[in-house]
Amino acid sequence: MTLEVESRKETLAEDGLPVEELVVNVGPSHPSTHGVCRVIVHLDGEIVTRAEPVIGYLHRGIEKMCENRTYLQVVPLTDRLDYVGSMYANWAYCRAVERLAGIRVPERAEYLRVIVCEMQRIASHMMSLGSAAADTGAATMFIYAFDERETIVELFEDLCGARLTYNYVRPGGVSFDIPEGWTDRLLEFCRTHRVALREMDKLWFGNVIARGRMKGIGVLAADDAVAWGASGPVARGSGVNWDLRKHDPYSVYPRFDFDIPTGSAGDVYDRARVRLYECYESCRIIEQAVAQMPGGPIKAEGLQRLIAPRPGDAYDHIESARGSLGVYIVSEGGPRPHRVKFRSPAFCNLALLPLIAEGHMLSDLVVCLGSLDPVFGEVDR
Amino acid sequence: MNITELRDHLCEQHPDLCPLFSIEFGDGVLSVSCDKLYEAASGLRDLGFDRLGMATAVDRGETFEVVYRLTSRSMSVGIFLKCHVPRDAPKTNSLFPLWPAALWQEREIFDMFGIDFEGHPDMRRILLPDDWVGHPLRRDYTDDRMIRRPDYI
Amino acid sequence: MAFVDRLGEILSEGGQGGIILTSIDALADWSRGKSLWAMPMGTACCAMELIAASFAKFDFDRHGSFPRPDPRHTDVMVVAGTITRKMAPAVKRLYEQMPEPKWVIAMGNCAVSGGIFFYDSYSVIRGVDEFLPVDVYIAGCPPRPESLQDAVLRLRELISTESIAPGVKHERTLSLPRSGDVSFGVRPGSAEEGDAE
Amino acid sequence: MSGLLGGIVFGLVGGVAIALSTMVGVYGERKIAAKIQRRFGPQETGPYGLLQLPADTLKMILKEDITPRQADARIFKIAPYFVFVPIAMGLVVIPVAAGWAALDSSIGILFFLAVPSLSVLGILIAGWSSGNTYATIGGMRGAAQMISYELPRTLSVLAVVILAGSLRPVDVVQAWRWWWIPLNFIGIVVYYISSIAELNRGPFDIPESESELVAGYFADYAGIRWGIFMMSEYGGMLAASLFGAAIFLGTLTWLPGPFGIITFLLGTGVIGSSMIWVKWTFPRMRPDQLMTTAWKVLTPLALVQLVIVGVVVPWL
Repeated sequence: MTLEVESRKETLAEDGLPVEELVVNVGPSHPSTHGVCRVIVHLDGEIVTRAEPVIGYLHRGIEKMCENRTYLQVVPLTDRLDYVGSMYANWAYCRAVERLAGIRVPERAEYLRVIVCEMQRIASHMMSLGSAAADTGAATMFIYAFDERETIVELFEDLCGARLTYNYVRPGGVSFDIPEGWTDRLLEFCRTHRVALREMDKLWFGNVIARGRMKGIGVLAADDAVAWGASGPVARGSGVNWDLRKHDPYSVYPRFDFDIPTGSAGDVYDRARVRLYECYESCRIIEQAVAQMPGGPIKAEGLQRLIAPRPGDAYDHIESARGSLGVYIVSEGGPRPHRVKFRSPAFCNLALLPLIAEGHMLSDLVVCLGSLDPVFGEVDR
Repeated sequence: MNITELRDHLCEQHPDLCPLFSIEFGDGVLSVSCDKLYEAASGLRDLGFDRLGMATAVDRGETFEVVYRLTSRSMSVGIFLKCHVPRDAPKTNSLFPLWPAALWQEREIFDMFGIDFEGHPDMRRILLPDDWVGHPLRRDYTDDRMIRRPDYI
Repeated sequence: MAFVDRLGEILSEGGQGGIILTSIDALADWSRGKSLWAMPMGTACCAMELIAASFAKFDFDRHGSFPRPDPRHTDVMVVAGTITRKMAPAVKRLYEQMPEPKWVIAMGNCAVSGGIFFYDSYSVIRGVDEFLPVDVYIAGCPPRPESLQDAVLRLRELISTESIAPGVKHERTLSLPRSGDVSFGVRPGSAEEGDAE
Repeated sequence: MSGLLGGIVFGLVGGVAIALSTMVGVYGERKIAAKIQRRFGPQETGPYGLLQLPADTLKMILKEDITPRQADARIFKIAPYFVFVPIAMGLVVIPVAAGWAALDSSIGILFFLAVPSLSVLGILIAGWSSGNTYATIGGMRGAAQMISYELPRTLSVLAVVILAGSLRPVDVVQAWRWWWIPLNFIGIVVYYISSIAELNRGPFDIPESESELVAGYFADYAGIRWGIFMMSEYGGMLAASLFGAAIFLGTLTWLPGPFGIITFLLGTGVIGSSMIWVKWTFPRMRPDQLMTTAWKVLTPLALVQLVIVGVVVPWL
């Protein structure tokens, strides 16, 4: 396989001189593609006339691998899907398995799942905001945001022993109960995190250059967002009020009081704002969940190691940091799934890149790509 | 709206689709034949299913089952749309004209299963390199470079 | 570079330049070892730990090693993450774009051996050493940033054996673990049992 | 003959000064950036990491010197010097003590403004000869940016020239009065901003923007040739800070006689560090925003400053 780009288009300018289109190959290893994405950019001067994402550089065939593993052995694979938010894929997969096998999850486990997923949302949004800032050259903002993420990662490490690939949510419950003093540290984090968020708000959204770089760039209309299957902050930034936690409630989310921040302009700025406000909301949910958390077991009683559900297919989805993450499992009765499909939000959101980047400058292309917040483990699977 | 209300609503609006509707694991499933897929899909879109959440396929031996998951924002309900295409001539209509979201998802199905979608504007491989041979998610896919995991259980 | 190579050749051919050569080598190896700029070839999960390694908490800059996205300015390629068949030509090309002398750190199980994707995957390359000369391997899925720091220190030891003269290797004690080492996990008394297993 | 000898001596001294200032600059940049980012920065090599930069420099000299196949080899190889030499030449006219400059020219200020900006040629040919799309775009951006910011920078210096009534930097230093700072405040700000832009440093580093063009016009340079680009950047920073401290702030006259050099070096350090501070605080601008800032904000402001000075001068 070669890395050649398709032939350049030659046109004639008004004065009859031949003008050649400039084709720039961004990626697959580029500092601001957030992984291994390749974008073939056709430029007219600095203006992007066409941007075509080429994905699949991290396609590992996880869906094929799932077919040869038992239901429990698939869980570690789901960690590697969305490596910025491993908990989501864990949970979505486990929900689908539980639906298929009819497993009832104890309430405490549900609360723990909500807490870790909201923590993961903060961690993921910090990564997204930070790397979007780094795309415009603000490395310091990235480091400040990453510091917040680092605190959450430490908390996760104390909870389940891993910094990144947690394998925490299992079919029927979660793997570990919370250690002593953990909730206090979590609540302390929520308090300091709000301060840090305000600081970042001032440093990043209050900066005149940053506003100039984000406002009016990569505008996505609400209709387009719905039709193209966008979800998560990308859709909510355009004013599409669609959040599975609220509109298709799952787990114990109906018991919490929280808001869904939405944007109006649908530009990069609004998408980033939505992410920032979601961090505040996540803090609220965490505090409520910690206060309400009941005692009891963290794993379903009498669960067998080898889950072999009856034939059928089940789909379940949760709201991940990037949008609605769905898992579709087909069982033919054996101990291994017949087919597992991960509906990844980043994959659908990334398809919007040609739509929102066209007509902007090359500098804006990386900002647009960053605002879609793709994680290529999830896009390519 | 729950799933039974959806069934009643569907039967009211599209009586021809009513007998194809069933409920599995709490989800509504509409199984149609593949030449009717496009009409059924446009009917569902008119009913208020404005989002194409997921498109995928399942290898069922003799046939491939093409599965679409549609979601309605106004009704807060999801539905499966399924059809079977024969393995020897995998071909069906693209839903790209109805939901642009199908653009990449159907490309992925083509890449992984080799199902051809008529009316799709850009039917190329998406995840694998263009010169890849075979469609990996078919159950009979073989590859010399693939090492099968030993069966411990 | 050319001048340095010629100098190395002259010094080693004459046979007289032992002391001069070793002094120059010591200086060259010191500068190369202390200023290992990394080409962050982060593809998957390990990339997150690679980022964390150079950020506030772990701060790679302390060791004089910081990431540059441009292969031409870097000394060591850190392959962090799964490399697929589609990605491999790009990685190879980036490696070729780096100027000599250059080193490769394979970070994480995927880069070492394919890791969790060893079985059943049709597109993953089982270890970057299939197409790159790897100097240091780090195990872990993903390894902690401290492991990466350790790898940089190990790489520094490896560099300290190198010479600008062709074919010359300095004998320096490497602190790499050997079998029988306590730190290797096998107690001296129980070596045979360990082997039998 | 003595002129030639003097030239060689000045050349050597200047070269060493730039090399040293580059090391101090890069060390300072890494340390200050680290402090801003809650890190430590170089720490391990030598005490406080002071030997980090010698190690980096030696490593860069020992690196392979790559000329890409698609590059225009001859031009590619000399392009770094085209950037470096004009910037080094600009240093000679800067007064380093009250009443003394290495080259005491009667058109010194004109020389300082005109000669270093010739490095735009080096940037352009470096970008073009690399035969790389990123480098070409970077070179084009660099050329457009440097030529645009030439204007507000020159106009801002002109205000001082009118006040001093001379183009000779030594005369300007001697004529300097403390109330020039408040009077010339807009000019100082314009000079500061346009100097940063002239040096292609953040937040105006669009020719080498790391997240878009990977490294811009020097994307294909390896080893010490890239080091020369770095040296030009820090040499330019040194020149701009020295010039600003001498001409705009008049730090050479803050203390009597030869002691003025202390305040002068301090002032230079403050200006240089603040450039680093700005770079690590602000995000990068977009090319069109950059042009807007040059032509629609800074140039009119510099003209306003000129008018203010022009009105005040007859009353002095």
